[in-house]
Amino acid sequence: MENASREANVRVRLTSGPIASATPFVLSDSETALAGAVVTFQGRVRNREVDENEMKPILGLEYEVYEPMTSQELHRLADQYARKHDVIAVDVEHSFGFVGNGECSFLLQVATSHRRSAITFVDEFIDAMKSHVPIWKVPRWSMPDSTA
Amino acid sequence: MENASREANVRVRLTSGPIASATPFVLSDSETALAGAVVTFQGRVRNREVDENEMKPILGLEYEVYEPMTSQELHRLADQYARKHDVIAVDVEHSFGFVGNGECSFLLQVATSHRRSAITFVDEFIDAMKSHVPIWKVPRWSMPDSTA
Amino acid sequence: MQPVSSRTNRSTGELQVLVFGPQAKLIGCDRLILSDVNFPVRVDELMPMLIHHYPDLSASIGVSRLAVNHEFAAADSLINAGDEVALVGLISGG
Amino acid sequence: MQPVSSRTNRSTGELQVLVFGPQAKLIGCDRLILSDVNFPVRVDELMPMLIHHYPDLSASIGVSRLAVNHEFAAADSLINAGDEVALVGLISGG
Repeated sequence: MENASREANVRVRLTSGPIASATPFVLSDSETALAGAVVTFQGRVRNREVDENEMKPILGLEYEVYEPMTSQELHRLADQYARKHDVIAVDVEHSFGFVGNGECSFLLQVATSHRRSAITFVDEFIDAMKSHVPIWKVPRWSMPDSTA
Repeated sequence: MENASREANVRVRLTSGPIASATPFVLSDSETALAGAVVTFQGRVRNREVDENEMKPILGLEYEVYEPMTSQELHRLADQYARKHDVIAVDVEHSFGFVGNGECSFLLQVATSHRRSAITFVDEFIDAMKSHVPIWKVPRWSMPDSTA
Repeated sequence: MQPVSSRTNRSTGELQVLVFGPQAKLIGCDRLILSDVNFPVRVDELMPMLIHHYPDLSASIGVSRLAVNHEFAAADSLINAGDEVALVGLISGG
Repeated sequence: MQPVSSRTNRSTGELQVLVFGPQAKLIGCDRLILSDVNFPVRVDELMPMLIHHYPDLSASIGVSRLAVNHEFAAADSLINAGDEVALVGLISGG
């Protein structure tokens, strides 16, 4: 297609605490001209987590990262899947530290020419992230610590 | 799962002209507590359209709707796929009238407990919309009208 | 599926069919007009009449459906005088 | 895959392995310490040593990988004295 040999614009950012919902996804004019689909995925902290096969209420999640490996792996995977799916631009942002209930801990924004490639990118990139990128979460239970 | 029998909150809106990028997706506290994944899909007008097997530059697209059928069909499909994928809340917004290059003409926002259902919802709902919902587009060519 | 309307009074008259987007652009107007239609008329009888009177639509009518009173109508639905009829073809939302 | 480091000087000493998240919580500290390790040591030789000294990790070590100097290391990679080694298990980004 018209965009086959383009280099994808990949940005990765680690953020202390929750990610603001209005984090901008800035495209250049030439990127905008081609971007027929822009997909945003937010991972948010829910109010419960599994503890020994049971859902228990939490205050939030404590995220740990291992720099510079976390950023390197996020960038490597984003770049790999961006090339595979002919992505125009992708922003990846992940929290470290404490993120409370209902707040955003992960934001993925991607622009492509066509819908299907944006959706497939999101799906495959997140699968890869969850099995390859060193990011850990530890629940902060809202009741007296049940795992101590 | 914990959310199996919930009624999805479905909102549909038709907007004159382009859709603002900051259109809010408002979730109640009880929805937020369960929403682990929030996906936003923007359909944007690119700077070219096919005209007799050739890509030609356009100024934008003129969208036509057929009310009340357009809103009814959007609502019916959103509700159908929301039930299928255990969606917590979904907002659908589509433009009518002129939308210029680089501007947003379609905004879909969906909240689910888990990632996979949000992504599948977006994919299946858009497929269904493109074959069932009466919305038409006519390019406004940037060169003297080649189809007159 | 049931007939769209329960009224099946026989009459003869004009039928207007709303048309949109690229199909409207192609024929240069936003409604098709058939005169001397015998009501009630079945959806699958109306389609060939539209092609006959508007040959420019023959290429796209195969991917078009009729809506009667804002609902997609089955092939065996009956259209009565006064129903709102629309040709829904070449749609492309999103 | 090639050995992570080209230095293959033999020596004996302490090896620290960084540990994170639920695994760190489980053992109550953020690094595993093995003394009297004979360098270079292969990745697939180190894993059983970790389980031996930290039996609480035996349940999760099967889904863990070692990173050496910030890159995932193959089973036959060699770890030298001074390399930064991390146990990457039970990850859950997103």
